[in-house]
Amino acid sequence: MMLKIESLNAYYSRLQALFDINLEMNKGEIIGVLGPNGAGKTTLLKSIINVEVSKTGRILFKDVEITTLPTHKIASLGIYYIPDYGGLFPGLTIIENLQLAANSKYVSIDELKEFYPPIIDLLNRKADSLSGGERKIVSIIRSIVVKPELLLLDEPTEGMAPVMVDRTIKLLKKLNEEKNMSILWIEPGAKIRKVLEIADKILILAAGRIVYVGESEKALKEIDEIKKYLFI
Amino acid sequence: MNLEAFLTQTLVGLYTGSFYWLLTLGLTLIFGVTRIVNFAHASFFVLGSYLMYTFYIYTNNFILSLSAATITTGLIGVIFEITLIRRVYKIEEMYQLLLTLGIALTLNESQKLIWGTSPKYINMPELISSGVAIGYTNISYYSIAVISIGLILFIIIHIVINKTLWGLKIRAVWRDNIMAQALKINPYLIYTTVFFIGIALAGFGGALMIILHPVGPGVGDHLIIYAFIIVVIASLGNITGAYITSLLIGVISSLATWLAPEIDIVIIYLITIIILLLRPGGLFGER
Amino acid sequence: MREILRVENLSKSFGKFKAVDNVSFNLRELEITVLIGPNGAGKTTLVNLVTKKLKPDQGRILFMGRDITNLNSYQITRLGIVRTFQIVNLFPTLTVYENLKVAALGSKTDNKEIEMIMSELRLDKYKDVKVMNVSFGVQKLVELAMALLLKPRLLILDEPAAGLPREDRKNLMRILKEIGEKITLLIIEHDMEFVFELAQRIMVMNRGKIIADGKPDDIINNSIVREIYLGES
Amino acid sequence: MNKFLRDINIITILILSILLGLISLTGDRFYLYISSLFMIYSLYALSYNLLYGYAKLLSFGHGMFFATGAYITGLFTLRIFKDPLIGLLISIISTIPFALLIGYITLRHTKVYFAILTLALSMFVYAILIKWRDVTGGSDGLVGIPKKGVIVDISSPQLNYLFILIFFVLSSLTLYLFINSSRGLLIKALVNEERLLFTGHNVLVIRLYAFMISGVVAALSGSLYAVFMSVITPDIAYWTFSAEPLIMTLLGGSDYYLGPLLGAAIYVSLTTALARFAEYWMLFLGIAMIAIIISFRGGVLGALILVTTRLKDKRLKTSK
Repeated sequence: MMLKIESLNAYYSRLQALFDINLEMNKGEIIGVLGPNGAGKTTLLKSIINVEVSKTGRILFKDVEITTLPTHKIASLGIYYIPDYGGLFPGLTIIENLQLAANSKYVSIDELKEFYPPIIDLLNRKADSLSGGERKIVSIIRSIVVKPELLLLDEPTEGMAPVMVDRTIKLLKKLNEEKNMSILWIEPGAKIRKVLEIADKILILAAGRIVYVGESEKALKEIDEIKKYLFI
Repeated sequence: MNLEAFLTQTLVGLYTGSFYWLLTLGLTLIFGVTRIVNFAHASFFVLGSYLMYTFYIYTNNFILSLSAATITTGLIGVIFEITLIRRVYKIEEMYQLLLTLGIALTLNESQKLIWGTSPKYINMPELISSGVAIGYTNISYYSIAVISIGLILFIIIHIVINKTLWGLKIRAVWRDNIMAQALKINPYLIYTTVFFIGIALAGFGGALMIILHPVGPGVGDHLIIYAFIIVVIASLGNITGAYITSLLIGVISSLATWLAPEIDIVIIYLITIIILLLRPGGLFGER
Repeated sequence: MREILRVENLSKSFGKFKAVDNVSFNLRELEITVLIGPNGAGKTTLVNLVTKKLKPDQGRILFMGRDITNLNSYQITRLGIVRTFQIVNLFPTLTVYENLKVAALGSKTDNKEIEMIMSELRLDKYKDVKVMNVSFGVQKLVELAMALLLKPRLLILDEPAAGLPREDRKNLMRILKEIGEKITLLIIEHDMEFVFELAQRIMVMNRGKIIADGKPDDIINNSIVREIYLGES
Repeated sequence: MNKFLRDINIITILILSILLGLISLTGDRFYLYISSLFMIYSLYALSYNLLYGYAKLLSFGHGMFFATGAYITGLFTLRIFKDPLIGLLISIISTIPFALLIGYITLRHTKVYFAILTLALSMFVYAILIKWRDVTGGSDGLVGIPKKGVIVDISSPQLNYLFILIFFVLSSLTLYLFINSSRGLLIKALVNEERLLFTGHNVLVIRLYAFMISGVVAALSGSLYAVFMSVITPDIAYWTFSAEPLIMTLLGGSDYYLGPLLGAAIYVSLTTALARFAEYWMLFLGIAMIAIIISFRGGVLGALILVTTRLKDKRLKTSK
């Protein structure tokens, strides 16, 4: 069991954003979480890494309870969170961003090159000089250096050109297979078909509740019904 | 107007400025990383002076007392960080400022109780007598040393911040605390070390200063104002700015005392106000 | 229908990222326009530019023929462009009544109207309760009441239904329809049900540009929109 | 609840004034002295809390208004026209443009920058008071500020006391009514400046307004102080003196109108009670401040109210 969430309720200040969420994720799985805005997708990730939200319930990572651990401890256990803005440090160069991830001044680029050749030209550029899409991809590439077992992605393909989207999705599959990272992956409802290309399982959030869970094949058959949940 | 006097005053200004720098460097580092404006910083500076005084009385060894004073001050700073300041990182900055003000009052007053109200100084003629003569006046090697130390520190800090991994972590926390944690960096460790360094530097400055200037009650109250003026003009959190502005204010004030003694401090405040009217973000403001 | 707002070549970038990219459009009086689009498409930024929460890099904004590009938020509000916010944005330490009073003072409205609106929106029983102590739904209503007390000619609502349970959404929709007969509405919304129920005109934004603009039926059949929204191509 | 509180505030002020009035009858110099100080500091602290508690502006330079108030009264009565009352009115009037100027300079900045800028400006005033000897008397300050004037004569301690009492009652009530007026409401609304902007209000003007009122009341307390002491020194412009109303406010509780009053009461009574330990005094304040910020930001009054409500709840529960 990679990740286990038991009856999670999460709150932003006075507003409850998640209601009684239960989730089980096996090693090596890719789970897509879809839903309209304000459904609580991001809140789900933030509750896992324990930032900005107050919550009740239990969260276990590899059978270790991490519900109330400080974020950096959770990260050290092997969870890497990528926020919707990519999470590269502005003002720092890409290589510096990678050094931070490696916790060392020396980072071997060869492997990164293999996953994403263009990285070479970006190394010495400041993170904030990259386009939104580039930033997100580089942040995903950074995970190769971080070496997590579980990857938490917040809308990684949002605002990307279609070509980039496909590239990113291939990249995620590659990370999953070759770096055996399990991936909990958030996208807006519109991306459902893209998500289904590689996800083992999808899960629909609406108004803070899980309204649908299903294996991808099953989901593909029921896609029209699912779209109702997504208000589209 | 005569050149010699001008040069002398400028040099005097430079070493006064270097003391300001030792004060504002820590203030800047701490603000940059923790977002806390440490009202008590000058009190730690003065604490450094007093400790130097006491250690010197017992050991009679300059270097030993200097290092002891520096480290002790830093450690006391850490104690305050862990026990008190750590509790207010996440709340309104108003309260952070108020807490450090409370700490400042506490420190200043306990210093009065421990070391009394009469000014204390260390008399080391051998250190300050020898020097280079500029015309009639004599600039001691000691004050020149102070200036050089300031410069060296400036360079070292830059290397540490921009070239080392640890400096990289500091910048990371500085920029995006949450992402830093997502990359396994423990921010509290960074905070505490930065507090130690920042406050140790203040203590170091204080310890150096007591050789040249007697230290007594009120010195802290006065210094914190200068420190604040400098960091605000330099734009809070900007290290290079803090260094340049410290020297600038040092020189300006010493020239002012020479040319217009009757209105010297008035000039400093006037300049501050004008600068902040023209450049609300300070001279070296990024955004 | 008379034109009430005209936006010409409005742009805003954050660093390299073009949040709003040379956008032009106009709003017609008493037409309910809904602005949709995926996250980060620039909808809220666009509203922030029009209401001067952000300063545009370039472009012109005209309100009822008058150039308001260089006015402050409070001046724009006084002219009659009123907005609500995505996350509830009120005076937490003040009572519901006091919150409304502040709005009333902003538009020189007298206290009678405060009472009226409070009873219309069934806020009376919370009159003297501090806003931070009332439910999220009520807070949303207070937002709306304040907006109305500001005597808007153009009312901009940023995700009014976000976070509201179904039944409240229905209630809100009813209220908005009534308002729409007296006041021009521009609404940012994601809940498609909500959108198609309410909209007389839909503008679709993506990557900082308006990529479609028209009657709801045209929009639903627009291929680009289907791709962006339904992931079909 | 709100109404009730409002009443209780006014009632408290009135009762307090009567008690203070009674004290004057005793004619006991000591009591007259400390209660005069209490009233002066109360006004000083009340004016401060208008900024801190209501307008959410943390100023470290409030002493500059207290000082200008005192010095203008002093200079005017010594140099131009020998009368405390006129001197007082003059200082109030001339503080208005001064406060507006300072406000204009500082209020574009917020939070820490505002705090530091007010600090610098008050030190600027201090520097002038020190340096401009032939006018301000430098560090010796002004001596022999007259109580006996052409129009009013308050040279007797009792009269001087009543003089202060009258201004205390009037201004503490007026300030309270002001805070509960619609202008006051806008000042309270500064808790959320962005929203205020989007309800068609010019935030800067509202801040300026609060700043001016607060400055004027501080000046009033300052000039009362000048007349009462008849000696003033530049210390009242030094930033540490600006910290005192802040401490009083925190002590009493900044969330309540009467908080600063309570704070001033505690402050004055402690300073006199602990006069023997004068040297420990600021130390005690420092520690108190730390304790308040760390443990209870509501101050003493906040604590009292919390306790009473707790008790009420208990009673309700038991009655059920």
